[in-house]
Amino acid sequence: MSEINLVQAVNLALARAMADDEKVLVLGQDIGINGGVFRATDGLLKRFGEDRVRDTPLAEAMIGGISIGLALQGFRPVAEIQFSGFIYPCIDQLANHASRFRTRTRGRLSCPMVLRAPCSGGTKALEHHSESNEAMFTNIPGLRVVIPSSPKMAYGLLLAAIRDPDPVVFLEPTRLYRAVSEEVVDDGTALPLDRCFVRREGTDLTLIAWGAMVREALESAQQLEARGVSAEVIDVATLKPLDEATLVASVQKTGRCVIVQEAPLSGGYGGEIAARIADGAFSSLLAPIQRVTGYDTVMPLSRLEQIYLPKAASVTTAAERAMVYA
Amino acid sequence: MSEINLVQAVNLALARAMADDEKVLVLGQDIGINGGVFRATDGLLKRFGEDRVRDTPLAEAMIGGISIGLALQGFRPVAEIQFSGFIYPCIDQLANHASRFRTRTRGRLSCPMVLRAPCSGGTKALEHHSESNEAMFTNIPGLRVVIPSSPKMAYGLLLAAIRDPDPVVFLEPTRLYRAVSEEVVDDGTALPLDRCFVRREGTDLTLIAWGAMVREALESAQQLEARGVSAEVIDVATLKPLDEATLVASVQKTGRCVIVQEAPLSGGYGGEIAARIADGAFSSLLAPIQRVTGYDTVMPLSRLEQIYLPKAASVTTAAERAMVYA
Amino acid sequence: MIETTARPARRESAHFEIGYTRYLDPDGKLVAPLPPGLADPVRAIALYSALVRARSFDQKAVAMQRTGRLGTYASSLGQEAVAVGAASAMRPEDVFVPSFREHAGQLVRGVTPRELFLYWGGDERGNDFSGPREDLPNCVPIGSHAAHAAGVALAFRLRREPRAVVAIFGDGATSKGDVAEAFNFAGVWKLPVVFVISNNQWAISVPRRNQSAAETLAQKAIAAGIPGEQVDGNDVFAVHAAVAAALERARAGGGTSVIEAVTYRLGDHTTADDASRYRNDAEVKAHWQEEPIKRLEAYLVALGRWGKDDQERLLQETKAEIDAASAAYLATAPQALATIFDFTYANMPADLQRQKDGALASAATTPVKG
Amino acid sequence: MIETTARPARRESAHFEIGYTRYLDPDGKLVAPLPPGLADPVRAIALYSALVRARSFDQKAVAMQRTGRLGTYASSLGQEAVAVGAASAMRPEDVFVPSFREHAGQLVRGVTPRELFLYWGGDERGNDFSGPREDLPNCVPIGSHAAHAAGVALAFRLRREPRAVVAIFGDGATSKGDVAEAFNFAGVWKLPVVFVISNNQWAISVPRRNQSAAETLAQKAIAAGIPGEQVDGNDVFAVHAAVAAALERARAGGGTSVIEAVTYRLGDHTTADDASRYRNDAEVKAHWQEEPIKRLEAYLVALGRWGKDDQERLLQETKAEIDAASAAYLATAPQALATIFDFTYANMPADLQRQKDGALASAATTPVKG
Ligand SMILES: Cc1ncc(C[n+]2csc(CCOP(=O)(O)OP(=O)(O)O)c2C)c(N)n1
Ligand SMILES: Cc1ncc(C[n+]2csc(CCOP(=O)(O)OP(=O)(O)O)c2C)c(N)n1
Ligand SMILES: [Mg+2]
Ligand SMILES: [Mg+2]
Repeated sequence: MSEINLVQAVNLALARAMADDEKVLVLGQDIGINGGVFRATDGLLKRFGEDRVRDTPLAEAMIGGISIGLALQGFRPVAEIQFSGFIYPCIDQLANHASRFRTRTRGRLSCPMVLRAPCSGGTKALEHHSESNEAMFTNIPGLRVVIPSSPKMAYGLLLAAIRDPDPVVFLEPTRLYRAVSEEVVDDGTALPLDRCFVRREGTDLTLIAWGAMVREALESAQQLEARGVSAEVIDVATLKPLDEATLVASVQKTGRCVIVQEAPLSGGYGGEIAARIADGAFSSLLAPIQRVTGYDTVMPLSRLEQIYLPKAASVTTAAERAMVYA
Repeated sequence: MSEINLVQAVNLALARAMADDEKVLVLGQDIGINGGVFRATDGLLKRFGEDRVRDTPLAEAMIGGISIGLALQGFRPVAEIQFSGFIYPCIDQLANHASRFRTRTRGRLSCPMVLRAPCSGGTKALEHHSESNEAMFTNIPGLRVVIPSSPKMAYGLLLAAIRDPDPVVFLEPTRLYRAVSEEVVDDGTALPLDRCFVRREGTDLTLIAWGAMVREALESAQQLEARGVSAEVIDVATLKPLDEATLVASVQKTGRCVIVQEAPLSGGYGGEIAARIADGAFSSLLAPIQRVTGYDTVMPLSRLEQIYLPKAASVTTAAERAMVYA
Repeated sequence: MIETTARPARRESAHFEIGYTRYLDPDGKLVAPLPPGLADPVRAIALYSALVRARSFDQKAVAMQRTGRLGTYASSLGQEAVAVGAASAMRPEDVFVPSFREHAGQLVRGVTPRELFLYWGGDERGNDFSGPREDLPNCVPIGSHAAHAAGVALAFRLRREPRAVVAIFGDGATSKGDVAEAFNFAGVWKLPVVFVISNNQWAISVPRRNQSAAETLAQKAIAAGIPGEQVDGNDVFAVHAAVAAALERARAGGGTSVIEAVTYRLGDHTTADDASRYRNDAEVKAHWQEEPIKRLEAYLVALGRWGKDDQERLLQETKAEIDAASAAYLATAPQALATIFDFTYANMPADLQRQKDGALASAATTPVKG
Repeated sequence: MIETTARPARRESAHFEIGYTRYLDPDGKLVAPLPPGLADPVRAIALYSALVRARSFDQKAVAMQRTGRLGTYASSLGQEAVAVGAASAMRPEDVFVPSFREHAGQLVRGVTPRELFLYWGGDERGNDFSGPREDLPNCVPIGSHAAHAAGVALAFRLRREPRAVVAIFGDGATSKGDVAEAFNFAGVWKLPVVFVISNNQWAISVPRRNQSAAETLAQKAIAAGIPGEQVDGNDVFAVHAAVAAALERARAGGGTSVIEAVTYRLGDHTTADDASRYRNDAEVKAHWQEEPIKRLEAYLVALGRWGKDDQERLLQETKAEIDAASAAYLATAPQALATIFDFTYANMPADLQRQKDGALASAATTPVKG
């Protein structure tokens, strides 16, 4: 098995899920013959045919809504929204419908569906193609919100999302699509959907991140190691529902914490995580929890994009601030 | 001047703003001859005519989008979304457009508009009519998010929102519409849009709330007073941008804090506030910040609704927990 | 100057026609021969009974709301023939996707009056239909269920099942992009779905003419390249026949249809509404002359198939059923607190379990949370 | 059985027709007499120059993207006549609301090539048009700008100004609910807006036939009760004439129009796309025979109003202008860091000011943040 990148891992998980379960379908814009604008669905049309790999007309609300109808009938649609900046017309279907059918009907009907969308910046893309809007989904009860940070995580989490009996928003950071490759064993093993993952163990400080920011956190951990600080790095992976226990346990151990989020500061999901830890690890905290985030501004166009994005160096600076806090 | 309730205060502010500035228009579903399903626009059609008080066809995305077009041309549209549960189709226009025109065009174009929507539960309303989805707007840069908690606040904040040069989401808790009346002087004085309001001073503990929860916080403060605890109550009022300074200063003084939010816990705006205070008042905190919130469940239909809603008694319980923390 | 032919620059590239169908006029006279199935008086009586049952449910529900025993309620007074006509044209294995004003159709489908009372009384168990298990519950966000109907129809298509979907929504709903998108998807994929527009002339206070400049709402179908037709929505025969034909076409792979049923909302929008603020009594009075029950009764009476006794028996039976359902609803204990949590996810997350545990613990000490 | 008349149950309730207009055929021959304004060769030469200028800009932009000096770029190769025809029919005080493939029209409106390069090069200053100050910037979320066009048109209406709006979007956009909603609002309020559908047969990899079962996209107008027409979108005369007539109607209070300009996307969707994955060369080749510039050139040549010299001069002038604009763009220093913050709100919130101060402070110590 050769090494594959994140978008190939998504492709592999989709193919595996479709091969395993004929109820799994993929649909979305340009996901058929074109294989998706990022090639996440490359080859699926040829292998599984038009019934199961369906290009849709250009209408996001409908992509969500039709997935709901399919899911109500027992299919397991995996829909692609071409970029998370175009997911907004679909929120009505997610918040008012997909997330509610189970509870509204006391379990008679349910929506096992996945809405995949590339997200985040750093690829010099056009306007609206670099959004980190994950927080918008985290206050919707009945949804799961998942963001992978590596090929392996993408493979295992996507399989889990597809097999989950409830609706999942699955956000894939575009700048990780081809950034790194690693060996991914295509054995159909899913990762748990209710777990944060300790990606690196450490004793002095906990770095918490998700999606593309996990790489910055890991890089910062290396920088910190060089300076004699042992950082634990946790990949949140599933934002909703949150695995508070893993996060709190780590900070109870380390006493210090930096949360890294690409999204704008205010109202971002880092607030929720900080609140949980500030509560759960209250008596262990040796320094204020730091948040390293995007600014409360619109993501700039490509020329200034790099200035907007949080980087490992900022994480390290924040970590050092936490280390010297007294 | 007699006492008026919150929906009358909204009506008064709208009328005042329209009388003061002919660029102010109101539009939405049933806001004309019917005066709005809650009567917030009652009498405006008769007074200001059809050009300025416009019933729209049934399409929320368009209510947002057409407001943008009007605002780009210098009007100051105040649009009503009939309930905040129907605002979702409008989020694309808010997140991708209204909030961005100013920065995208380097100030050439801008969107001075207000989107009003009744929100929150407690009125035994139908499905989707009791949503507390304010958090969804708080991670969108370029927006302001405002929630009044009393007739006076509604009057002053709505005037400010209408006069503000940028887009404002203005959420009005339905169960406050007719719950209390107070004297409101119709002198056209706006309240600041970037300020949290200390509604009651106290020394032992800070209760932070917004919208309908401010009443519960105030009631709890009374309960606490009877038990010898002096609670400060802060009405956040403008969630975005956040007046962190007022919140942090209060908790620096009191050392204890309970945040009350009707919305579901996870991903709610209380997380942001808790994170700010846990950071800014770190060394003053004598107990973990408590959050009293709705559950991470869909708002139940009316028969179980009261079980879902946070109440003063729960706030008091949480406050007492904070008081005895050691 | 270059010479040109005298041909005009413009040629016709497409043309379209919308039709309007009625069998039974407001006085109960047939204006055209009925399709075979409907000419059978037994059939007509069944439809009539369904209309009466629906209205009886409506009256009870409004009365219960007035006395505080039901939440806000949306009556279908005057437009019962739309939902009854549509639902009665369906097969059991088809799927019904209603808006929130189609109890008349839900009753035909086998949803029980008690379930409907539970739903409108604020109890989710009302959506756990014992009868049509695959039918969708009411949809309150206007027009958003059109997409679900298309999705369910796609499922039928993919499984090669001879089943079809009927979705109903109002004149107001046709202004929603959701509905246009659903028409378009269903059209291009030839999905077995019949979209019924229950045009009752009002969307709360907004009259039909302020909703769209389109001469008919049926022509919204043209945008999607699918057939659109108008029928007299107060003529249950016309609705039934049109929906039945569209369903047959859908099952045979012929694709999607739109049927605009032209009717009138005789009541307030809901029990929370006061229609006298925005429409005058004369208009309403005039439309009482066209309501669907009276005309079908006149038809049956003229046919010699319906007498005073029949009428009395029907009213009595219906009243008994609805009263019993109401009593059963009122006797139903509220759901346990735990149910707020238990159906949020199939697999209860630890985070939510903790919230549930907390709620149960505090409920053990106080009657309601708080 | 009750006697019935023999009248059929169905009668026609509405009918519609869509037309297709072309003046200039693919060989540059007039197939019908031109409207007065367009028969003037000076006018035709101006239109021709605008087409050439647009294509020249496109070529330069693609070349710059290839060499890493511009971001992802969406060429309008082959469909220049749509935006040129539409924009040239507008008055300066009208407002243009483009999608993201209408640089040809933006150039006509007075947006400078340098501004366009800035925008596509990732610099917001490119949207701060020095020329048409009220024109909207590009809209990337497909179809969502249709609402803005209606809103701007409503503003004109409310101020009783004789101005109108032209919005352009693609065939794919017509599947969005936003577009249907905008048609409907504009229709019912008779707003002075002309919606131009630039039907280039593809939405990235999705061909027109998979986008909708509608025979024409112009008929989407019927759903809103407004006139819809097709024109040959590669015949700049046809586009111009149709838009000019629609604008005149709009200004006179006659309301909204939809014009489907039938054209073809000769290039890839964007520089990030590889169209050979989903469409075959033969199709593209065939459409090269119909592209708009060649046919207008043939017309001008046949008219005796265009020679080799004219062509060479035009190409040279255009190249010089575009090259100068490109150089000016490349010589433009990036915006200051502070600009990320300064235009988020008119009144900088304290919270954001703190973030800005922090960013400026850290930038003072490190070259880029991080
Ligand atoms: C998306 C959305 N917007 C607004 C409402 C509030 N509302 C409830 S019913 C209604 C009017 C619906 O009109 P129509 O579609 O004609 O159906 P009818 O009520 O006449 O049956 C409105 C505006 C809603 N439920 N959903
Ligand atoms: C709402 C939205 N969904 C998806 C996209 C991604 N996307 C960009 S262009 C495009 C196709 C647009 O097709 P069409 O409307 O025909 O315009 P064209 O590109 O042909 O000019 C898509 C799907 C987008 N920009 N916006
Ligand atoms: Mg209606
Ligand atoms: Mg196209």
